[in-house]
Amino acid sequence: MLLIALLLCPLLAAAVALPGLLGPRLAERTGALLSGLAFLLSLVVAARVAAEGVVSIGPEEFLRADGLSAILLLIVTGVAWVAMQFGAGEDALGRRYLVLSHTFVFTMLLAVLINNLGIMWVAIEATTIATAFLVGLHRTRSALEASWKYILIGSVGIALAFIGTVLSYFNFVQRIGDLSYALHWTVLSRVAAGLDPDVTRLAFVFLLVGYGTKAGLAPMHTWLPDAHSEAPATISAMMSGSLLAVAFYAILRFKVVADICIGTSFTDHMLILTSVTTVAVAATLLARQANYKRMLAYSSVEHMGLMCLGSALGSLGLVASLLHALTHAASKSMVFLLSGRIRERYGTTRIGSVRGLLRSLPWSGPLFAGGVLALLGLPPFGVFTSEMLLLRAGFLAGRPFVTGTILALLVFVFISMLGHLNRMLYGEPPEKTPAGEDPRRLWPLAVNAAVLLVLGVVVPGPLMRLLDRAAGIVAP
Amino acid sequence: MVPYLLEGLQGFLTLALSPGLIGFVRLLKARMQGRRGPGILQPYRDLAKLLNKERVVSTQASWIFHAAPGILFASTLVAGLLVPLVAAPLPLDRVGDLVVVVYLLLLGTFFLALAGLDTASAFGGMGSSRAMTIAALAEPTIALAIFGMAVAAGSTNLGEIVARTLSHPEATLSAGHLMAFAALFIVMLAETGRLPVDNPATHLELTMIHEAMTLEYSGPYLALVEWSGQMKFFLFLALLSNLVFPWGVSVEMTPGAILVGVGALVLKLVVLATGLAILETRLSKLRLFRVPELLGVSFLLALLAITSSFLVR
Amino acid sequence: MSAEIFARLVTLASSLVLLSGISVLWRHSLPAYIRTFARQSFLFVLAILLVAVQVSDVQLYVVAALVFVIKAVFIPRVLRRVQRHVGADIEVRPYVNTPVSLLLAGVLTLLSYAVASPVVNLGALPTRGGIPLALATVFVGLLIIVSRKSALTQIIGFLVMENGIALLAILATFGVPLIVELGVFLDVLLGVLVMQVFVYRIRETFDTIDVDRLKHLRH
Amino acid sequence: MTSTDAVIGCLVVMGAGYLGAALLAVLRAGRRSGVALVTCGSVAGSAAAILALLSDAQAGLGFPSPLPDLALVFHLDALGAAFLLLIGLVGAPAAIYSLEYAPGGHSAGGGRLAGTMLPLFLLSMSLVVLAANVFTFLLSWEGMSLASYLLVIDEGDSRERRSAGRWYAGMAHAGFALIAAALWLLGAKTTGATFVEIREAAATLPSVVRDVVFLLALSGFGSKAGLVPLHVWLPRVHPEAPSHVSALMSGVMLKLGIYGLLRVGLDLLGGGPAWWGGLLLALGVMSALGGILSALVENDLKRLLAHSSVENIGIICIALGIGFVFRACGMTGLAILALAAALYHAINHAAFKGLLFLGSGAILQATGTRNMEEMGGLIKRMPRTAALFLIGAAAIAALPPLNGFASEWMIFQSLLAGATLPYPFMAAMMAVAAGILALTGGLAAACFVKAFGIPFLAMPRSLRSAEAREAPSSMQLAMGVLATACVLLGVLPFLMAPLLSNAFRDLPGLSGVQAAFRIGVVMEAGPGAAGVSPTILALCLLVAGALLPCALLAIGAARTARRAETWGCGRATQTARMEYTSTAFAEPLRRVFTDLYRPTKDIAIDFHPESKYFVRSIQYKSSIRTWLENTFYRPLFDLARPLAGTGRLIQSGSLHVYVAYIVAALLLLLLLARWL
Repeated sequence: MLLIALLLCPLLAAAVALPGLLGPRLAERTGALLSGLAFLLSLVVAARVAAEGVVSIGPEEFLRADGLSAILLLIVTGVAWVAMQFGAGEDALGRRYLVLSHTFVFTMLLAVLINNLGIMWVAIEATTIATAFLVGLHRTRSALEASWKYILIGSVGIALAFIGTVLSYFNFVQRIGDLSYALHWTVLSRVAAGLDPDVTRLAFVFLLVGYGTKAGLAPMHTWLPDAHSEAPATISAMMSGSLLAVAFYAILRFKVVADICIGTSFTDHMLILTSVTTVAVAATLLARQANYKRMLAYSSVEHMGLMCLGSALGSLGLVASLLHALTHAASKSMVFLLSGRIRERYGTTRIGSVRGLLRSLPWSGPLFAGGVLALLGLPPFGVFTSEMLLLRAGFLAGRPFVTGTILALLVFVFISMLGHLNRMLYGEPPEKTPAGEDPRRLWPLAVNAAVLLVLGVVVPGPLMRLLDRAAGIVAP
Repeated sequence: MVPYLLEGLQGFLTLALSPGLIGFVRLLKARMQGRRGPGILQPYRDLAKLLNKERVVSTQASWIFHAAPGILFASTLVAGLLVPLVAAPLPLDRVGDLVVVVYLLLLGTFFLALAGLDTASAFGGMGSSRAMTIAALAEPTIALAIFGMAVAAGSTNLGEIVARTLSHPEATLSAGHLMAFAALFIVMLAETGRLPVDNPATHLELTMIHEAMTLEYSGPYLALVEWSGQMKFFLFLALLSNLVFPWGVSVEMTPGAILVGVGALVLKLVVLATGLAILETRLSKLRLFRVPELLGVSFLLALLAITSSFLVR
Repeated sequence: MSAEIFARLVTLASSLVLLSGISVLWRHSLPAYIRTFARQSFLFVLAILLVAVQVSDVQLYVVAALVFVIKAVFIPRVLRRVQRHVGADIEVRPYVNTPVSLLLAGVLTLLSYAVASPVVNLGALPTRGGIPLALATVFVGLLIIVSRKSALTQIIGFLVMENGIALLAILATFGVPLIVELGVFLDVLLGVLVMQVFVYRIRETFDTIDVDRLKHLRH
Repeated sequence: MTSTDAVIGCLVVMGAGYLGAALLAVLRAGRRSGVALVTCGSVAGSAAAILALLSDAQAGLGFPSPLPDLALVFHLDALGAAFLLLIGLVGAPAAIYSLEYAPGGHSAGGGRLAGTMLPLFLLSMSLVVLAANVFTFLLSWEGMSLASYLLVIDEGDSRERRSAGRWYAGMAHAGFALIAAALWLLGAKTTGATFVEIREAAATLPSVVRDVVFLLALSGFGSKAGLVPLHVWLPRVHPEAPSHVSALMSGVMLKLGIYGLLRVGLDLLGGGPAWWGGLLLALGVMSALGGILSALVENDLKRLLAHSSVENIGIICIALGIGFVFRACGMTGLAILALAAALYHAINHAAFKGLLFLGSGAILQATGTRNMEEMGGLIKRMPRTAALFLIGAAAIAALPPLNGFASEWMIFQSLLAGATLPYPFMAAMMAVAAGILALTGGLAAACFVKAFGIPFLAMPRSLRSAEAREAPSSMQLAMGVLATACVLLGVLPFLMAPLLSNAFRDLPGLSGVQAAFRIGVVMEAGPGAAGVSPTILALCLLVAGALLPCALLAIGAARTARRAETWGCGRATQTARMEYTSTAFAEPLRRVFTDLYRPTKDIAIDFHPESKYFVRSIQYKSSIRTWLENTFYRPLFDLARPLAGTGRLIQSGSLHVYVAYIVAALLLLLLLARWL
């Protein structure tokens, strides 16, 4: 019952925002309220999953929340609530923005909760369609170009993922016969040992390339910087924070099946190859970057590469990668929301023409700086803990060279991003930019800051149990 | 003999003999250059005259100018108490070793250089800069020389070095030993401002190094500075003679042995002084930027001394 | 109908679907592309009916009807309206000229045989002969997107690829569960509608639908 | 209450002091109470250190965490206590100093960020020394870098400061990455990656891994300590920080690099082959010579001090290197002598370098400039600062009664003991190292005659230095504390005896070994070896110095003095332009070492239009960019730039290329799938 209520919240919020039912301001506020409720519900679900392991409903566990999906639930609903709350006061982006953003949240929740892999694919494809209009909302030339590239690459990529799903289903039907709930993940993982290794390997490749496109892994990442820098701040916060993680969740689901069937070495090598290319590409592109939103997008690509590496390093690596998903979602969504505020104040996304950020925005400036420092993996913030855990897992899993190269690339990223940040923070703000701001509008970001600081020092007990359950699923 | 009486003798000898030694060297050089030259006691007369003259102090000078002569004189005197002039294991042997003696002399040069800078005159600055350059370049040779002797004697204490050379007289004939002596001799020329490095007798502003720093001093200050310079010269020669050829340095503390020690010291100093005087009349002053080459040669000599002592060990 | 005839008919239908896909590479005019796509969808419907008759599964008939209505009738009309409004009928010079495209299509087909070999020799499926052809159609669809410059042609390429995938689903598993099939159709339909809206917008802002001009967002 | 509880109590007080001060600064509450809290924090830290050293208390503190790898575990052992004492020694004066330090007119004690970051910087440094597992060590290490980075950046915005900030952040993070790689590699085989487990597992590691770990740790900690090839950031960053922070960075943070080397090299790896020590010795010699040569020709006072820090770190590494070699050859008694000499010089350097940086801060506040060419005659305007700066300068030039001489003497004795090494080549190298060490000592004396003489003596060279005012009392108090430390550490070395002899008792293989030295009134380097007694030496100097004026009076020397113009070959008046400048002072040495400096020289002569023989103006510009930067860093940057360019090709903007990437990736992975 809990899961259905959870799914209904965004649907209701989207319905309420349809024209004619409520005034725009009221619709916006109820939407924010409902996403807050969704966040609370997901907290309850996470607590129950930490205690009982699985929460499910419907025949053959149609809607199912286990350790892995509980964490993704927290990320999706948390980021959605902060974004909606932060965006509530924004310039009225119109009804279409409200309807589509809540549908976007619904599709992500569905993708995470559904047990049927086919419908999970449909949900993820639906996210592409929902966000296509949101990326192009600003009606500028570059926004249109970004949305066209986004929809086309997204659809092509996702189609390849469907081939993977079909091949898995074919594999199941051929080897085990046509059961009624064949495409359910629980059923598939139960009989995975009996699947045909070659077809599984083939299916995993298609799935990795397909869902990798949505997760922003190189070389399928090319749409990400355009889409994230042109979309409105709240949408790019949600896309960077949760959509990439949801796509990665899909890959993890199939990795479980593939590992049972053909052992972990194949999937690990694939994931390591992709992750090293991803971090390398992000590092070179971050070096000479002139647009701060694109800089943040490339930082997302880099962090997705780190998560992908984590999942290939055994159970501790998976704990690190999920912890990284949490901390990355918190810091990236905060920074993207603030970049919206900066663009609103300076009117441009060029790093060169943003100066004296600390003086003109006395509250958002330091928060933005703190967020970017967190993304660089500096200590008091959670990203440092997850990166250290990642290094630990890397050396524990006996892959010193890969971890060494990743560490070197991270230093390269650190130097370039810090240079860009410093260029924005210091100096005199241009004359016509008004100084000062009202801190009360920034209250939702307190959640992000709290998550980052708490995870920076200690990983709380219940969260740790949840992470262990999730790791138990993927790497038993 | 009461140990501190011995140290008193050391102090007295350093104070008394040093002006005489300088007087003797000047007399010898005068005679070699066909001049009568002032008597041996001339330096004593100069010091007495200076002590009674009035001090002229520059308006720019700070307390450093007033303190530097005192510090210079005190440090050189304390160095004198440590160097084994007449007896080997001195009472103050465990207080200061060869490294302490060298660094005490460096302390004096340090404050003299500061005093040179204090009076805001171009010559003072030039003197300090050049003096410190030469002091810095001479350091490595001194260190290697000390290293060589200490490796042979097992410790840098002056008493042990003298005792070691006394007990193993054949060591002095080894190549390493002689090369160490030559290196130390060149360093002595540089440190005390003797001819090839710096002309002690000149007042030509552009060429003098030690003289330039003390240009502004007068009266008792000048006396102290001059005396310290003479004592430094005396100590270097004493070090050279007693460490390399320690015969005559009394080991047991009987008055007779002490007298023999004093006699041997005076004899060795006279021999070294004549050698120096001959050397100075034959050599002319090197250009300042050829001095590092000279010090480089001495460094090489010291290095050869050590490596030969290692490899032969 | 005996298994032997059924297998040969299914392979024939799949090869015709592939051929109509390849003919898109051969033609140059946009209306011709739309007609070819309609014909390909119709051939695909025939393939589904063949399988439906053989397996006598009611769901497949529903799927065949849906494919016919959506892919053979509705989408071509939408695309024709867009093409008339946009007014571009001759495809601008593509990156890869026709002979090279056809050669590439051939290479891709061979490649899909190599890729699909584990799938083919896994099961004793009567329809296993068509699977590599379906995969080839997917690769041809990708080739259209990569080599053609006009936005409309890229939508056609995407739809050809979609047909290939749907054909693969039908041949390999005699149709995925209905609820998933409906979801896929909904997605394809919405996807195409969204894309054609963007084509209108691109026409208004860039007054051309040549995607080669859309190169402002870089680095 | 056992000694362990006392130590833990002091540590808790230390943590509370620092955190309380940081909190007060965030709430912009009283600055005085903030500084008081930091001071008592530092004092508590030092007390804990002394207690831990004297009694063999094993104070440990662990915060349990569900994931053993991320647990925060602290443990204070003897080695950590020695460095904790060092942090307290400089921390308290720096805090007192920051009370009224406000150069360039911005608010005293820096803004809110500087106020919070100073206590956090001290806290993170103390935690580095207390950390007992890999995660805590890395957390506090990076926290230290971040806190010091923010302190440097917050000092005010200027182009050099921003480039200094970037240099610092880059090098600090690269160093951190190397250390992280080394420690995680070291802890790979253990369950919780705590130092205890690593110590046991280290012996079983294959020797290749041990060498790789040591090299990684050497480059990581070497870059933080400022060893030669990786020292380039140090002279750029330290001058930009507020002076009390530069004092902390130079005096203490560099030593944590040395602590890291000791911890990884001798403790976790338990000593290794002799070439480790040889490499460290070579790097130490290069750093010492390179550092002092750059310091000599420097005109910016704080940059001069930063270069001199590189030199002193080099000297410490020389002693460390010999310690490693002795440890490798099993001569543990002599190893403790060398390591104690290194630790003693580290503490002494913290004292006098801290004093010198605080002094340069006082000058900066009084004259508003760091350029020595614009200073002069400050001893008349700032007599007390001048006296304290002189003590620091004399100490760093290793002049006898002060602490610089004591530690340099011990290092020379360890080099001498090195002559007894079994490898003849290594023994000969000891002699060369002794020679270069002495050359560095001599050049340091020359450099600090310049560093004291030019700013303080003679006539003021600019209006501001003519009107300079004496530093506020709190700054003088801070400098006074450090100056007394310099004198006491030098004259009464037996104060350090307990610290030096049992600082290394917890290192494997060195515990319970009879140290080769005994420090009482007489410092003896090993049985039968040389002995020196700075105490009696200082006494003799004092007596001689005191007796002198009485003797002069006794023999009736003239007492009258007359003030007159400095003699200037009869010219009219004495002006500031006639006195020696710092460039002129260093010119002879610059000429001697030209092939190392390779100065760039360009002369522009503006002739009179009519004839070539009349010159209107000559412009001479010469700059020294150390050859190291051109040979090592320039190509590194040139290599990185095109690499960054390749990125731009990937994101070319064309949709077709993007889809082609996906197809290519798919085909590549399919191929791989066939063979993997």
